[in-house]
Amino acid sequence: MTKLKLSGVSKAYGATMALRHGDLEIEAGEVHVLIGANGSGKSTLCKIVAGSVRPDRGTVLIDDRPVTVSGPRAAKALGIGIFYQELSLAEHRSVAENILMPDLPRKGRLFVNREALAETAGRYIALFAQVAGEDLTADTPVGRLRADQRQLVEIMKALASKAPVLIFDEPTSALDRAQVDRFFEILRGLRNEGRSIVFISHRMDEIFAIGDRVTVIRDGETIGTTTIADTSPAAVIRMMVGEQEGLAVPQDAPPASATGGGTALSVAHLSGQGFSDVSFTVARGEILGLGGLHGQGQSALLRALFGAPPAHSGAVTLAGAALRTENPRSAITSGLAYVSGDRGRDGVITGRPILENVTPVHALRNRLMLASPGRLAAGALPALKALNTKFAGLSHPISSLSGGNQQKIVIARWLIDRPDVLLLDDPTKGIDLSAKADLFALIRKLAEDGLAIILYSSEDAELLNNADRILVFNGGSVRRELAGAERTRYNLYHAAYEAA
Amino acid sequence: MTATPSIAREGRGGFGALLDRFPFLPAIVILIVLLVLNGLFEPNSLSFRSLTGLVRTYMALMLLAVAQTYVVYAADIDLSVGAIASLVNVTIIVLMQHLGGGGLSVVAALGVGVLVGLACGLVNGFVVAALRLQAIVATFATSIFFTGLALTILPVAGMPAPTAFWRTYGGSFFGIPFVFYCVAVLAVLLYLLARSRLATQLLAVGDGQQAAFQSGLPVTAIRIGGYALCGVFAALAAFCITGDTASGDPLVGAKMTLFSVAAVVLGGSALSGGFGTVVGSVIAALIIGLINALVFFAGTPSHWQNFVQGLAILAALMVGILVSRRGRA
Amino acid sequence: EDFKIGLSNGWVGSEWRTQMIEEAEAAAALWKERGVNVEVVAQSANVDVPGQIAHVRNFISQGVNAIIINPNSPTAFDPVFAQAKEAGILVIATDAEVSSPDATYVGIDQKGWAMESAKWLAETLDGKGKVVAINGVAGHPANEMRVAGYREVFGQHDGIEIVNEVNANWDQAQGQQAMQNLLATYPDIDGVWVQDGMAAGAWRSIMDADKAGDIAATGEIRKDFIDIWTENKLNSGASVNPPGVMASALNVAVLMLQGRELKEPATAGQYGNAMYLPIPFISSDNLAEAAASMEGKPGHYSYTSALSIDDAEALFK
Amino acid sequence: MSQALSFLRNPLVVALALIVALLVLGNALSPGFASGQQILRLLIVAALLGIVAAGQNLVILGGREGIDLSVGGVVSLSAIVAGNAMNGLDAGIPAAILACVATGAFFGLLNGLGVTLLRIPPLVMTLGMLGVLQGLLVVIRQGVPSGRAAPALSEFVTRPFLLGLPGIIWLWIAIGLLMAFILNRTVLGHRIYAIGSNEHAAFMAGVPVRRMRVLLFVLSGVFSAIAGFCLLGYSGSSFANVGEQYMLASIIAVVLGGTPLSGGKGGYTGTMAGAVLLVILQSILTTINIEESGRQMVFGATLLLLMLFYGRGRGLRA
Ligand SMILES: Nc1ncnc2c1ncn2[C@@H]1O[C@H](COP(=O)(O)OP(=O)(O)OP(=O)(O)O)[C@@H](O)[C@H]1O
Ligand SMILES: Nc1ncnc2c1ncn2[C@@H]1O[C@H](COP(=O)(O)OP(=O)(O)OP(=O)(O)O)[C@@H](O)[C@H]1O
Ligand SMILES: [Mg+2]
Ligand SMILES: [Mg+2]
Repeated sequence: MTKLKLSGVSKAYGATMALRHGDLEIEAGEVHVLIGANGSGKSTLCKIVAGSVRPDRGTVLIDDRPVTVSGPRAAKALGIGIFYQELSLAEHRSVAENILMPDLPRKGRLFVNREALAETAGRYIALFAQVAGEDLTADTPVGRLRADQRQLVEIMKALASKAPVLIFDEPTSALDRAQVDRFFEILRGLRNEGRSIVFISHRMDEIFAIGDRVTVIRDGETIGTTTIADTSPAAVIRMMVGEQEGLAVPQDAPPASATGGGTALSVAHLSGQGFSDVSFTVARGEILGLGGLHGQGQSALLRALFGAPPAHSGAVTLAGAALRTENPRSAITSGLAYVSGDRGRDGVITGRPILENVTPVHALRNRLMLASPGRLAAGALPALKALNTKFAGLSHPISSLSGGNQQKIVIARWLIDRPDVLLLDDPTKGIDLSAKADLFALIRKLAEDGLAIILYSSEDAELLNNADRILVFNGGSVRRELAGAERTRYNLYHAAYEAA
Repeated sequence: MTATPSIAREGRGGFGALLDRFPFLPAIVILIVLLVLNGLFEPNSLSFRSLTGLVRTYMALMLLAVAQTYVVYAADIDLSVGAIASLVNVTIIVLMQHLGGGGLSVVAALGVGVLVGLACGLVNGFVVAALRLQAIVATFATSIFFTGLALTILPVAGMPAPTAFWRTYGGSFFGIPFVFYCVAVLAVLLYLLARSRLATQLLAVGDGQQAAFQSGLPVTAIRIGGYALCGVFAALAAFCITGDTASGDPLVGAKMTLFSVAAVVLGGSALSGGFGTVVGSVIAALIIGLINALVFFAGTPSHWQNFVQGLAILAALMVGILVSRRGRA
Repeated sequence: EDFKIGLSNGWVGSEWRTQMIEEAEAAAALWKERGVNVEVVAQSANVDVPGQIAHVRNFISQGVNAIIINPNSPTAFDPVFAQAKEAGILVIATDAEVSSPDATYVGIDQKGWAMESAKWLAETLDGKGKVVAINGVAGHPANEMRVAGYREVFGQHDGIEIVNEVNANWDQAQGQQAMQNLLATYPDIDGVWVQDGMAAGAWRSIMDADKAGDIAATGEIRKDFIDIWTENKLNSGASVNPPGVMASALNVAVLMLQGRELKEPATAGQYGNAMYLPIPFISSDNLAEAAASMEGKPGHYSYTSALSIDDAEALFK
Repeated sequence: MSQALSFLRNPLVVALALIVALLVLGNALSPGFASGQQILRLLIVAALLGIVAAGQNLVILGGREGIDLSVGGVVSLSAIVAGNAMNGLDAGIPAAILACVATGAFFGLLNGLGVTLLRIPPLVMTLGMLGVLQGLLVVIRQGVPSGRAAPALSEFVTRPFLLGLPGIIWLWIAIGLLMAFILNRTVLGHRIYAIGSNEHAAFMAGVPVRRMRVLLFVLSGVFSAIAGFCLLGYSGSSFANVGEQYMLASIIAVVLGGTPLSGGKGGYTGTMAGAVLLVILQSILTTINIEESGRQMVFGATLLLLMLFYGRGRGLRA
C-alpha cells in the first residue's frame, strides 16, 4: 500500500511556475530522497503536502484515499509532520515550547501543562544530547542558539509530531558530521518503525548514506524514481540536469598549485568575537581555504575582515598598507568583497528589482549619486552573464527567482567592479550542483586574474577541490595549515577533530 | 566524540539571566527611584492615603496597559483601547441609569460592559487578523467608529453613576481600600493568564506569524483571541474609570491610548512582539503616574509641567529600553 | 493669615487659559496688601479627566486650603471632591460647572453666554434666515451647554433655520476649513453662530469668499480679532467669557476661607451650587470701548473683567 | 483577477478612482461640492497634509517599523516659530523659513539619533518626542505673543499664483516630482528601499544604514516644518497644537497610497492621492447634515472599507 501519493500537483506564483507536474509515491518504512537543482520545486512540493501552500491542481492520496490538505493543521491531523527548510521556530520561546508548539500539552481546557511540557520535550532533547552542545537545554530561548542547534530543534519539533509521514526539507544544511550521523541513526530507527520519510539534501554523500529510493525533480517536473542501490551519484546528476554533459562531480584530487603573485592580504594576530590570534597571508592569485567543523571562527574571521563587526585587536595589511575596516562600507571602498551563504540575512534585498540588488556595491565604489537604469544595467549584465544567472528582466523583483539564482544575483553585485580580495563565507549553501560548478570555475578564473580569495566552505569536497592552501580552524584559532599534497580529507578531519 | 565544542560564547551572566526571567526589573528600579524622589519633595505623597489615591487614579491605565500588552505579544497593536474604554464607560452608565441604579442593575450593567468590550475586541481582531488590515491604521479607524458609537449612546459627558457604585470603588472594606482588592484580583487573573495556552501562543505568533502558521497554530484565531482579551481588559479599565469619575464621558479614555503603548514599552515588552510581561506594563502605568506627580511636587512652574513630564517619560522609555537590551543582548 | 490655594487647569491649548491663570496669580498677590498671604500652586497642563483627578489628589497630598479648578468634566470629580472635602479642603470650580455637592461654582453661565450671542444674531438677522453653527468638541460639557443655549434662542424664532451644525474642535484652522466647506455647500446662508477662537478662522473664510458684507457671524474677544473687526467693520457680536473668572473665584475662595458667609448662598444652575458672574457683551455699539480697554496689549490678549476684592466682599455678609 | 484588469490592483489607480467617486458623491449630496473653487480649496488642505505625509512616507519606507508620531508636534512648533520669526512682515519670511527648517531638522535629528544610536523603536521614540514637543509648545507660548503670518505667505497659500493654482499647490507638485526622482532615479532612493526591505543586507553591501535612517527622520522633520510654515499662511496666526490632526492622518494617507507600514515598498505618488482622498472624505462628512456621532461612525467605517481595497496584508497560506 502506498502511504502518500501525489499526482500531477502544480503551483504557480504569478508568472513563475514553481511546480509544473509533481508526482511522488512514498511507501511505509522507507527514506525517500527528493533531489533537484535550486528552484526545481522541492520545497514547494513539500509545502503543498504540509498544507502551507495551496496547490493549483493535482491530487494527494494518503493510504490510497484522496485528501484535501487545507492547511498545516489539517496536515497534522492527516499524520504529516514537516521540517521546514527556513525553519518554523519562535525566537523568544524556549526550546521545549518550540518543540511542542503545534500541540502544547494542556491542563484543563485553557492552561499549559508545564510538567508535561518539560518532560516530553526533554525526551526529544535527550535524543541529541551527545551532539547538540551543552547550552541546548529545555529552557533556553531559541534565539540564543546557533544555527545548527536551531536546525536540531526544528528536527525535534518534526519528530514530536509523531506523524507517520515525516518530511525533512534540507534538515542537514547547517549540521556537522556528528550531528548528521546522529540524525541518520534516528531516521533509520523511524524507518524501521514503518514510518515514511521524505529527505531533501544537496549533499550527495548524505543521500547515498540514508536513502532507500530517490526521486529526481527538474524544473518543477518529476523526472523519475529509482532505488538508491541501483544508481550512482553520476547517474543521479545526469537525471537532475538532463542531457547536459561534463559536470563537475566532486573529485578527491587537489587542484594545481597556485601561481605566486605577491602578497595581497596579510593578517597578524587578529582577534575578535569568536576567533583569536589568527595570522596568515594570501597571495594574489591564490585561493586560501578555511576548513574545520563549522562555527569554529571561520565565518567570524571573514566578517571581521569585512568590518561586521571589526576585530578587537591585531593588524591587517592590504597590498602593503595597513587596513582599517570599521564597517562593510570602509571594507568595500578598500577593495574587499564578501559573499555570504546566508543570503536571506546578508544578501537579498527582498521585494526589490534585480537591478537594485546587483548595483549597491557598484554605486558605492563609484560614488554614484544618480541611478540611471541604462548605465547600471550596462555594468550589471556582464556580471550576471558570467554567472549564468537565469532571470527574465532586470526590473523583475528578485523574489521571482529561485534561491540559487538569487544567490547568483548577490554574488554578481561584488563582481561588477573587480575587488582585490574576495571573502567567500560558505557561498554555495543551498546552491545546486551545476551552479556550484559555474561558480567555482568563475572563482578560479578570478584568481588567475590576480584576485586573492579566501574561501570558507562547510563542504569538504569544495575546499579540497578548490583551495590551494587550507587553514584548519578549531575553537576559534588556526590549528593546522594544509598545503600541497597534505590537502587530504584525512588530514582535514584529523585537524578538525583534534581538540574535540 | 563531541562534534560541536562550543567556543567561547557570551555567557548569559547573572543580570542577563535575571532580566530574561523578570524583564520588568528596570521598571521596578525606576518605580522605586520615583517613589523616593516623590517622598523627598513631598513626604505626604508616600502616605497611605496618597498611595491609595495613586492606585485609584492609575488603576484604569494599568488595566489598559495590560490590555495593550496582550495584543503587543502577538506583534499587533490596538489604538482603540481608549475608545473601547470610553464606549464601555458610557454603556454601563446609561444602563445603570435606565435600570434604576440598584445593586442588581450594577451587576447587569457590568456584565453588559464586559460583553461590549469583548465585542469591540472581536471587531478589532476581525479587521486586523481576518481581513488582514494593518493594525495601526485599522484600529485607529475602529477607534473613530467606537467613539461615534459612544457619542450616540451618551452625547454629552456627565450622566452620574449611582452613588453606591463609586462609593464602593472609593471605599474601604475591613480597613483595606477597595482598589487593593482589585489589584489582588488582577494579580490572580494575570497569573492564570500567564499560564494559559493563549498567552504562549500569542507570543509564538508575535515571534513569527509565518512560522507559527506553519507550525499548525490557528494564527488568525489566536490574534483575534488577543484582541478579545484586550477588549475585555479595556472594559475592566472602564469600570475603574467609572468608579473613579462616577460619571459617563464619551471621550474619557481617548488620551490614554498612547499612554498604554508607552506603558507597554516601559514595562519591558517588545513592540515587535514575541516577548514581554504584563506585570511590567502594570508597573509602568504607575511610573507614568508618579512622573506626573513628581513634576508637580518638585515645584515645576505650571507652564513647564507638560514639557518636563514629556522629557521625563521619554527619558524613562530610553533608560528602560537601554537597560533591558544591555541585559538581554 | 496664610492660605495655600491650588489652581488646576486641565487644558493649556489657548491663550485664554494662560491669561486665566495669570490673572488668578495676580489676584492672589493683591491680598498681600490686606495682610493676607495667599500662596498659589498651579497645575496647568494638558491632561485628560483622570489626569486632572490626579491634579486634585496631588493637592490633597500637599495639604492645600482650597482648590480652584477649571474642570475637564462636569460630573467626573464627584468622588475626588468628596475626598477633598473629607480632608477639609474648600473646592471651587470655575469656567465649567460641576455636579459635585462638595464644590461651589463661580463663573459665567455657559448656556446664558451662548444665548446672548444667539440673541444678537437672531436680532441682527431680523428673526429670519439660514444659520449654520460651528461648535467645539462634541460631547464636551461646555460645548453642549452652549449648543443648548443657541438652539433654545433660535427655536424661539420661527424664521431662523439652522441648516447645519458641525464640530471644529475649538481649533482655529479647523474652524476655517469647516466654514469653507459650509460656504461651498450653502452659498446662501445669512448667519453663522461660532464659538471662541474658531470665530477668527470662520471669519477668515468668510472674508476670503468676499461674503463679509452678506453674512453676520458671532465673533470672539481676542485683541487680534477685535482689531480685524474694527478695521473691516464686520457684522459681528461676541459675548464675553472673561479669563478673569478664576481671579474672581480666587477672591471668593479667600473670603470663604476667612470664614465669611455669602449673603445669598450659591444655589443657581442645574446642580444648585453655582454663583453666576455677569456676562459682558461686545457688539458694534461698544466695540470701540472694548478696543480701547485693550490698547497696548498683545494680540492674543482677551477682553477681560473680574470681581475685585471689594466687589467680592460685597457679596458676603 | 485577469491580467487585463490587474491595473486595478495598483493603489494609485484605486485611489484616483475613489477620489472621482467621492467627488461625484459629494456633489450629489450637496451641489457645488465638486465645483472648481471648492476642489481648489480641498487641494490646498490636501497639500498641507500631503507635505507632512512626504516625510512620514520616507520614514515608513525606510523600514524597521519606521513611523513618525511626532510630525504633528513639529508642525505646530514650526508654525509658532515661523509666526514669531516673521511676525506679520514679508521681510521676515526668509528668516522664518530658515528657522522652521532648522527646527524640523533638529527634532528629526533627535528622533533619528534616538532610533539609531540608542536603538529605541521609532514608534516609542517619536511618541516620546511628541510629548516633549507638546510640552515645548506650552513653554514657548508662555507670555510670548504668537506671531502672525506675513501677507505674502497667506497669499502664497490661499491666492492663485500661476495657472489659477495657489503657490502651495505648485510647491506640492514640486515636492511630488522631487520625491519621485529621488526614490526612483537616485542611489539615495535605492538605498532607502534597500534598508527598508533588508537592513542587514543593505549594511553588508555598504549602505550607511544608520546615517540613512537619521537622514530620513531629519527629512520627515523638515517636511513637517515646511507644512507648519504653510499652515501658518493658511490660518493667519499660529496657535497651540494646530498640527495635532496630522499625526494619524499622515499615516493614513501613506497607507491609503499603497505604502505598507512594513516599509521597503510603495512610493509618494500614491501618498499624494491618499492625502487628497482623505481630505475629500472628511470634507464630505462635514457637509452632510448628521449628528457628530454619526459622522464619526461613517468616517471610521469608510476608512476600514477603503483599506479593504488595498491595505490588506498577504495571507499566510501561499
Ligand atoms: N512565495 C513565493 N513566491 C514566488 N515565487 C516562489 C515562492 N516560493 C517559491 N517560489 C519560486 O518557485 C520556484 C520553486 O521554488 P522552491 O523553493 O520549491 O525550490 P527548491 O527546489 O526548494 O529550491 P532550493 O533547493 O533552492 O531550496 C522557484 O523558482 C522560486 O523562485
Ligand atoms: N556587525 C554588524 N552586524 C550586523 N549589523 C550591523 C553590524 N553593525 C551595524 N549593523 C547594523 O547596521 C547599521 C549601522 O550601519 P553603519 O555603521 O554603516 O552606519 P553609519 O553610521 O551610516 O556608518 P558610519 O559609522 O560610517 O557613519 C545599524 O543599524 C546596525 O543595525
Ligand atoms: Mg527548497
Ligand atoms: Mg557606522
